[in-house]
Amino acid sequence: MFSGTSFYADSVDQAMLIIVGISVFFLLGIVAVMIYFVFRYSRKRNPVASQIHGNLTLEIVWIIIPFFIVMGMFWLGWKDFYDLREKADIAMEVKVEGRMWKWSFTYPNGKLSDTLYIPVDKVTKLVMKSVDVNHSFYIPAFRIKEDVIASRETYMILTPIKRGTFDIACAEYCGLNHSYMYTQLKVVAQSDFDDWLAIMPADSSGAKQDTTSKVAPKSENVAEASLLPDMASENSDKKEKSKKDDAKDDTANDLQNHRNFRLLTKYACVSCHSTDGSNTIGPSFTELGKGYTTVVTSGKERRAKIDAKYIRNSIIDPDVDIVKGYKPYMMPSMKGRISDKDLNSIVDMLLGKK
Amino acid sequence: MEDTTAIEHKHIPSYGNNILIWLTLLSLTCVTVAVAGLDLGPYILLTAMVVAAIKSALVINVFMHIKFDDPIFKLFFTVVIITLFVLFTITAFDVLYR
Amino acid sequence: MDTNQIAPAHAATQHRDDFGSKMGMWLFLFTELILFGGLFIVYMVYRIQYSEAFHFAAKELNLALGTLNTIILLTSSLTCVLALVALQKGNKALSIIFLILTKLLAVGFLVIKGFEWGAKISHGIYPGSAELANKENGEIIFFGLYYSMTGLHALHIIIGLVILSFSLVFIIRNKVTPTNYIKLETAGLYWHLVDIIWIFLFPLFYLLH
Amino acid sequence: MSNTASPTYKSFYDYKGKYTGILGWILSTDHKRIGLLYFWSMLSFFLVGVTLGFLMRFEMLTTGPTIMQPQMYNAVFTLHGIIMIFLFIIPGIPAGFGNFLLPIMIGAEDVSFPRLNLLSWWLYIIGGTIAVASLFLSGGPIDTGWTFYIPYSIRTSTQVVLPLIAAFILGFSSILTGINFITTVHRLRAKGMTFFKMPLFVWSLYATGWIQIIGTPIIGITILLVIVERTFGVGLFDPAMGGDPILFQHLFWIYSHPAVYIMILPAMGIVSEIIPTFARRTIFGYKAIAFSSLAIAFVGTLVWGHHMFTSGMSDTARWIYSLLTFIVALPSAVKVFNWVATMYKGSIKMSAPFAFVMAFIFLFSIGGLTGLILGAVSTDVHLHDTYFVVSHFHFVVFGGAGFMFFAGMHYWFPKLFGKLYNDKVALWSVLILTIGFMMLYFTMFILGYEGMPRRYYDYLPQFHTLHVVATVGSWVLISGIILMLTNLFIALRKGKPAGNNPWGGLTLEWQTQSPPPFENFDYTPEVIYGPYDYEHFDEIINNGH
Ligand code: HEA
Ligand code: HEA
Ligand code: HEC
Ligand code: CUA
Ligand SMILES: [Cu+2]
Repeated sequence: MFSGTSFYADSVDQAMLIIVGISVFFLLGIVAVMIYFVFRYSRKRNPVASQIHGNLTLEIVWIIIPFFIVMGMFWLGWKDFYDLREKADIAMEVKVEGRMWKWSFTYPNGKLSDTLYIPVDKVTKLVMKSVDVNHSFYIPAFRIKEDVIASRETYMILTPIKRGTFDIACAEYCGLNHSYMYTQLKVVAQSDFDDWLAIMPADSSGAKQDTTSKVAPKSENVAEASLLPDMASENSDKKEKSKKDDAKDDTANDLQNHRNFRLLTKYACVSCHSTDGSNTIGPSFTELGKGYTTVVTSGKERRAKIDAKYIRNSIIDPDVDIVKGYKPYMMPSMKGRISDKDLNSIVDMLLGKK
Repeated sequence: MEDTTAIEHKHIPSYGNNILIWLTLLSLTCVTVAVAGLDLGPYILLTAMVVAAIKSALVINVFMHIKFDDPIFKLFFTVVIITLFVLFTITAFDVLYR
Repeated sequence: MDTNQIAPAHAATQHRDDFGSKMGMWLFLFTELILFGGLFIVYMVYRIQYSEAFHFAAKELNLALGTLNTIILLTSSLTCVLALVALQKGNKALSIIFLILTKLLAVGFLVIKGFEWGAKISHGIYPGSAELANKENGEIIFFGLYYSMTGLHALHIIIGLVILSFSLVFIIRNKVTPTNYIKLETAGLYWHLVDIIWIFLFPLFYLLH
Repeated sequence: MSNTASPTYKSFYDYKGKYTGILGWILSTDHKRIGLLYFWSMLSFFLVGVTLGFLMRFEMLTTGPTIMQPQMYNAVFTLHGIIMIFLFIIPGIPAGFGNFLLPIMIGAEDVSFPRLNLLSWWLYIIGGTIAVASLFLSGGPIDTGWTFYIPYSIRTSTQVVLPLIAAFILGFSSILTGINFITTVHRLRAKGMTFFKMPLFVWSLYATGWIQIIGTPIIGITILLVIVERTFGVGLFDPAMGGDPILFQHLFWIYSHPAVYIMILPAMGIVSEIIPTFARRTIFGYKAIAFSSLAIAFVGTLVWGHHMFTSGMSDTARWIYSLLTFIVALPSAVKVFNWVATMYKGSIKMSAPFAFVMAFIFLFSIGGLTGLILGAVSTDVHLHDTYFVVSHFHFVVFGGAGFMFFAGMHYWFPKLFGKLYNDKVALWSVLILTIGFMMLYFTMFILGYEGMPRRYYDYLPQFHTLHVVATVGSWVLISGIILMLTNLFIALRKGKPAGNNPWGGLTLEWQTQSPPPFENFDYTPEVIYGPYDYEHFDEIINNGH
């Protein structure tokens, strides 16, 4: 039962054990007494009932005793949590960003990662914010979770005492791929962590970010948890199937094989935009190949030419021109969250430039 | 207990009484507008709410007859107002301490 | 508990229960009170979060019109209760006059409200407008609340008008009489409630300067 | 009142009103007909909801897609939740059994506002129809979960507005029922029926009525605001415009937590009826049970924040809500203890309704006690939004309220339809239901504790075995439900006549004919003894109250 990942997790398990113990005691007691009565006082054995209207003493006893029991339970649940939240000696603060359906972590030195690395035996504070809907950052092994919302930063404090790899899930329903919003927490020794942190990927967009690290041998490092259907490979399967279908697919080919394709996974674009022509949450990127599209701008429909300016606006200010048939506010704005360099690369790529 | 169908009136309806209340309400309105002009800082909200509470108490008691009616209505009303008040307070516990 | 512990017992002949009707109406009014109560909770939460912006945004509202509307609504409450008094005293004609007066005042309230909204909208301040989108978050919220709360209140005035119209017809057709006035009384209760809501809306929006 | 039917007796089924045929039902203001209308419409919605639950379990049989795609799954659990909560369990016992029985139990001939009562059924049907119709309209079935959390519900492109309108209308219907019941209890009690001589089912309906009146308007305004937000973008909840998503959760739960007591209180009322009848003895601690209903109603309005321990609300609020949550458990505990004490020195006959009560006490205690685990902050932080919660609420909602709905069906079946069913078969179905139930939902506690989040279309391989057990459990549960319903349907066609008082109950509904005549009594009831005064058994059975 005890996970041993942190003192906090163990004391939660302990609180749980105590409450469950009391509950089982009451449950079994009540059920046993009930079954005994049903047999002992069945109509056969006890044809005439005694009429007992009540008993004040008993009534008071079974209000007072449970009262103290539940107050104890309350205290049990509150004290750990309170201690946890009030931790002062914070060694490091990591920014967590949740978006549909991807977590990303920014370290104090600017390093970006989509797996969470933290040093063992140190207090790490996660400062979390969402860019779109509510998510909930959940590490089952640490018995901890906190919602990640768009209006305000929330926080979580981790003090791991055990090295290892743990699942991080999203526990607040957030739409289509809510159940695939997994990533991993790696608790490593301080020295390994420092080495890892020091390696800044050549370009800050960092697809290779953590694969280069020695603490995370390539084989073990599945950035998206085992569950996440690898969008890219899935799409390439489909691509294989429909290879000879029509010219449209060329765009997909190009995109999939584009040297900057990882940018589209990095910013989770592909969770809403497919590269195979299927329109899911947003229009497929292959639609961009058509050169023109119909958009709704402040309530009016118009035909828009797809050029660098249009694509750039669609990424920075997605709610200005809404592609016909889609909803505004769906796509999170990338304003301030994407470097100019990455933005330019994406725009070029989407325009079909090599 | 036959007469419970039609409501017995312990109180005799009168024009004058109601008009008096109306005048009070109007003057209270003037008061609250005037007070809002002063710079009372944090007390603006307080005074405004107190005046509003007095005004609504007058309307409820006299215009809506709760003062003259069966006490059960008073009881009901108190319960509802207390509940509403508690809802406000414990919601505030979240917002104020964030 | 209630003084009428033992209600008229199973009297098959008796289907009129004024006390019951009034109780039903009060219970309904409680639901209305809490409906608005929910909105006031929203107001409270945002006022705590954005108190500066609220004060700033409130300057856009027209205090004179707000005060005028308060006076109008209070007066309509008076005429409404006088209509009942008149009927109880057996003066049907006077009662009808008071009732019509109430309705005229209500329409007046709506017209003024309409002007107010119109002025805001012509200044480009309405939900989703570009003008508003450029303002601070707190101001967007303020006007969001302003439109929702006064809008819902106006809707209640309109419903109240319909109810009063029915009462008027009932009085004219002698369905509501000096001895059987419960329908007018409950309609009046509804009308006063709408008044009470406004008594709170007014300082919360107009008296923030 | 003697058991022989008076010669002029005509059941309300045969009564000729203004309309005949189907109109005689859907335009009838007779509380008994409205009660039955509710009953049948709810049973239909329940079967739809249950089928959705079944599909969901089937999808969970394997990892990855089994029978549907993620979008479909998201829509299915949302609809399952909406139908079960808003269309089945909230109106379930009060509007169905309550409507039929409340006036009879207090010796009235109808509710205070019969036409309002009919209106509320119509609103219910309109709401239900809109909810179902929204599935086929633009955007497709809603996929927000039954909690409609903002901002997802203003972002998703599915059809959200119509289901919300439906929920609003259903809320209105629920309010009207509440107003009706409270007024009826205050005004139409028979001669001698003081508050403390009312059956406990009536007490629980009275408390429920208050929750309906005080709680429902809040969800009404919340829904209106979401609709306004989605259509006009006023920004009240949208974080992009400064809105606060946590505020939405507050407003939602201010209603939806009390709503869980709307579900359970009437169920507890039924328990308090069934135990004395089958134990042939007076209830233990009448006043304690009656007042605990009111206590639950009042304190239950103040604990909503326990659904939001991880939402990012202030730490102060977290402990306050946790504390209040533990306090609201006490009146429930009082009830459980009193029920068990009522069996002491009784003369117990083990019939289907009583068996259901035993299953209830077992399942509800598990559900309630796990509620305590969720009420403690640190454990809830781990278990929130996992299958542990799913399990908790199925235990209380289905094992509690749902089972008592079934119990009510069996207890009052003779009164509603004048026929007897096969008790043996019914007892077997209780057993099968309970076993299936435990298999299906108990496994979910473990899943949740191990960290399986809810509303997940897909899951990690380590959860596979338990999901399979749960799915198989759902099949056992199905067999139980089918057995139970078949048994009742057969009885409906071929059952033996029931007589007025097959169980020997002392409350007023057993002192009139089965099915009752129009306006309920062909004599004027007058009450002398309390509802469970079995010391006066013979006297009451022979002479009426
Ligand atoms: C019928 C409906 C019903 C009832 C009666 C209850 C009853 C209770 N519920 Fe439950 N609850 C739900 C329906 C219900 N709940 C639903 C639908 C949800 C999920 C909503 C969603 O997110 O979709 C939920 C979720 C929920 C949560 C949020 C979990 C989360 O999302 O993180 C919590 C947390 O505190 C909670 C607590 C409780 C408690 C303390 C009680 C108490 O009232 C229980 C009291 C009962 C007992 C205590 C048992 C009987 C007593 C004894 C056996 C004697 C011994 C007792 C003592 C010693 C005290 N419930
Ligand atoms: C009264 C309330 C109620 C009831 C009775 C049920 C009943 C069931 N529910 Fe429940 N459920 C909810 C209320 C309820 N549910 C709510 C509120 C949610 C939350 C939704 C949300 O997250 O938004 C939920 C969520 C929920 C989930 C979680 C989904 C998720 O988070 O991913 C699951 C998963 O297994 C589930 C399963 C079931 C099952 C298998 C049943 C079973 O009991 C059904 C068993 C019965 C059968 C399978 C019988 C079927 C029979 C037939 C089809 C034939 C009928 C035959 C004749 C008439 C002759 N439900
Ligand atoms: C949560 C879903 C989501 C994510 C994540 C997302 N988008 Fe979008 N996107 C949409 C939707 C919905 C639309 C259509 C509505 C609109 O125009 O705003 C859209 C529209 C667009 C358009 C205009 C398309 C056209 O056919 O005219 C472009 C270009 C675009 N997105 C690029 C991106 C890029 C680049 C990223 C990643 C940095 C991204 N999107 C991430 C949902 C998303
Ligand atoms: Cu993100 Cu669920
Ligand atoms: Cu709750």
